[in-house]
Amino acid sequence: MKYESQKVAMYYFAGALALFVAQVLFGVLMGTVVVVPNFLSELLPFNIMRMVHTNALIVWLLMGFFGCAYYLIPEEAERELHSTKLAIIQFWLFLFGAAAAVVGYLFRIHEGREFLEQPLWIKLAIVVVALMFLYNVSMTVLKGRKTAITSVLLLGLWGIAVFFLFSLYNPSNLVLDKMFWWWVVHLWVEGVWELVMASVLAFLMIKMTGVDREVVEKWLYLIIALTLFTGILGTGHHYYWIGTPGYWQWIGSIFSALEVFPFFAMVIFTFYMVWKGGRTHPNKAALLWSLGCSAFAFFGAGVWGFMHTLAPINYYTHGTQVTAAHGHLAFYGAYVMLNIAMFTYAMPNILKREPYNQVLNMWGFWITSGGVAFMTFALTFAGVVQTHLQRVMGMNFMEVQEQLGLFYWLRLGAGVAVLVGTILIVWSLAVPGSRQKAASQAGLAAAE
Amino acid sequence: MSETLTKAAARNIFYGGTVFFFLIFIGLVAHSVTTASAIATNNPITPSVAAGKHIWERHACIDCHTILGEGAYFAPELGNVWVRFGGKESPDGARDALKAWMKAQPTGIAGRRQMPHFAITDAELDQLVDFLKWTSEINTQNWPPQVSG
Amino acid sequence: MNAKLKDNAEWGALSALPGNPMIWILIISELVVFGLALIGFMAMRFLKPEIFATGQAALDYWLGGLNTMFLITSGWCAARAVHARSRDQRQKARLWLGGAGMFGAAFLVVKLVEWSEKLSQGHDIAFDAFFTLFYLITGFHAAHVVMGLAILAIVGWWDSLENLKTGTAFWHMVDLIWLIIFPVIYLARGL
Amino acid sequence: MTEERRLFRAWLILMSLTLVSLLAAFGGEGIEGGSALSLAVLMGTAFIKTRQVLDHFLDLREARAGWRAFFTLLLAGLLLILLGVGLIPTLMQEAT
Repeated sequence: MKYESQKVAMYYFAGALALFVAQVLFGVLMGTVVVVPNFLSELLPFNIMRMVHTNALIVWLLMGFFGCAYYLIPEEAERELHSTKLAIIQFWLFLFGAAAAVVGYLFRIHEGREFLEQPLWIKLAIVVVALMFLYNVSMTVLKGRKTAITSVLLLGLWGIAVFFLFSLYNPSNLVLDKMFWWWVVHLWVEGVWELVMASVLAFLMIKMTGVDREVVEKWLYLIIALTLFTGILGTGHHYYWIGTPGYWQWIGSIFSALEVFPFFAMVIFTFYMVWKGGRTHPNKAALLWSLGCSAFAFFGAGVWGFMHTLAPINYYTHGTQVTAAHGHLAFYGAYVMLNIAMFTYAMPNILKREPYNQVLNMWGFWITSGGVAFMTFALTFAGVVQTHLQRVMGMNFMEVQEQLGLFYWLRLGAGVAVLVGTILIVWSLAVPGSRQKAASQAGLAAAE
Repeated sequence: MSETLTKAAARNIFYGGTVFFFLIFIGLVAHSVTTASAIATNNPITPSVAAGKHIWERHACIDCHTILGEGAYFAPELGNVWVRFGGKESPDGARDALKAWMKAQPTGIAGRRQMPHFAITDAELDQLVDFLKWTSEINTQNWPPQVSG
Repeated sequence: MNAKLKDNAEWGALSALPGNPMIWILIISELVVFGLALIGFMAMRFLKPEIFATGQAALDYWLGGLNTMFLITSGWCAARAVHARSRDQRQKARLWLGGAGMFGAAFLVVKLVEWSEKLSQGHDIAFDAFFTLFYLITGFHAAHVVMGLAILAIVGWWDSLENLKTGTAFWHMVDLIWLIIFPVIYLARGL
Repeated sequence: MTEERRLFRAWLILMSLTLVSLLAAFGGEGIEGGSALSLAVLMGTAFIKTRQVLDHFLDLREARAGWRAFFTLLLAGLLLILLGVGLIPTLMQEAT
């Protein structure tokens, strides 16, 4: 860490980690309801838990992105942040908005479009928060050194704000509603968020592998070009069955089949850089998360996405547990792991902790990743069985669900493992390590 | 050959290509918006349908159910629930059955997923049913493959 | 020179290709995209032979052939432009580039005439499986032609040899793809 | 051969092969329009034409053998798939 103002990132990291735990906790609760249906059904119905689970995820990922940006941008722009005070005010406002939304949900105050359940005033507050943030980081970049990483990151962050505006548009025509709902959801996660992901990964590669900036930045452009060239028209895979014209089946199938390539390029990029760099960075855990991020994103977003993206296949799998499997692995691999990689890299620097709980953090990595992977397999099997029984045989939805009990129990077990792993990760980042642990970690690293 | 410019060219290709694909996307979406709006001429969105959509949202139905395959996968697909309840053959019967079903929730049966009891008036229930009927008439390219949803 | 070589080598295997490595990524990607679409076209032609026979019979061989020749000639002009520029004949290069643009524009005019004729007969994109694919593939290609014309104009203005090479490479790709589209959609009929 | 002549020759080959493909599709002496042979001629001419563009307009002839082979495989693969799928109806007819 070179600049004092990078410290504001800590607020965001801490807020994000707290919400991360809440998100996983609610996930476990939902996993329990699925196998024990009467659990909490009066007090806290499933739909309320669901919106807490998904909204907490989105908010903590965004909060993490903000933190990443506040850490990364001063270092790239080679100057202090435009306004530290504004960044702190923005944090509290954002946290207040998120907390108000969650408390409101528990009292049934919400709107009703998936992921966009926030009441209107909170949506507007989010816009204000985003504008404060964009003003702050853009000013910093404009006054400082401009690099490919900062311009791509800014493009991604501005894109997040611009496409969020479509959440304010809710026509009575359900078809139009859905079309533009995807402008938020798809153009976020398979568009501008990937710009954030690629640029943060590029930053981490420069810092941890010591490979030349020139090389990294060329890769960055290659990856994001592939991302947007496939991802924008890849939106077509959401326009198959919602009342839009049939030609989207061709567009969606062809372009989203190619969405695997940017993720593949990211795997090649990170592994090649680490192999080429040769410099052994002391922060092994951050390196592990970075590599894990590209690998899990490739499987989750790339492979699991491809499995059901072709229109003739999606015709049968659309809206089954196959989608749930893909969603969990993709979000975890691409965005959860990206944030944790950055937190793991940045937090010891900010807190000036030379030895910290690296081993514990890596345990957290393996347990959480193992849990999510197992959950993905369980849900994939559930989805395949569901597709066959419900979409081919024409069995009734609830009857089919009863057949899937075993998979849902397995998923719950995996969810508990994820919760344990999450707590380990948070603990390892929040609690200082001891010299002894540092020594044993050195031994472990040597053994690897 | 001067290769020092390749990074600038790579950047230009990225920005140019992104604008290109985004313009194509906007063009196609604009075309789709006209077809989506045309749906409303054959199958008008009456005030009741619009109100029904609002009720659907107010109770966050999508966070358990799915509609046209999008939602929470916890409860049945409702895009075609009108058809599943026989609305095509006997609209009145389907309407009554749907309303009775919603009024009877939660069932409280042990081991069965529970739908909460929503305080919805009879008039609102009619509007909700109108919305579901309207939705069932969207041309979804024959999705879902089975009436079971 | 050494720095340049090193820079070039950093693209890995792609550095061994003539011209800008990113443009080659683009060429390969576009070949894959159009390749998938054309394979889809052939597969649908097998699944719905009557619809495709009627649809293809409604297309005009000669308009397609004429357009092919326009693009080929346009590509030749573009190659000559790069050749002239490499000998520092800037004005000559711009003339050749202008010629390439003219033939490209002629291609678009023919395309528009062809589409409007089809549309006036009621054959729009939703008409049947054949016309859906016909409009998607030729439309997406035509969008590339429009983009290509813009690129030719840009590199005509900022006319370094490097820019000219990259810009015309895009143009040749558009040409290349048409050379596969044309026989598949217009000529491969009657089987 | 000068650069200009090389480019001109490429143009000439492309133009002539376009005529050949039109004739093959139309049918005529020795070749029936719409036959398996005509489809093969169409894909064959397309292959030669795309190679001309790659080699002479895009200067692929200067690249390493590996890259040239890659593009040969890519194009030949694509055109062969197109030919194969295009011929299925004829093959099925002959089988029955």
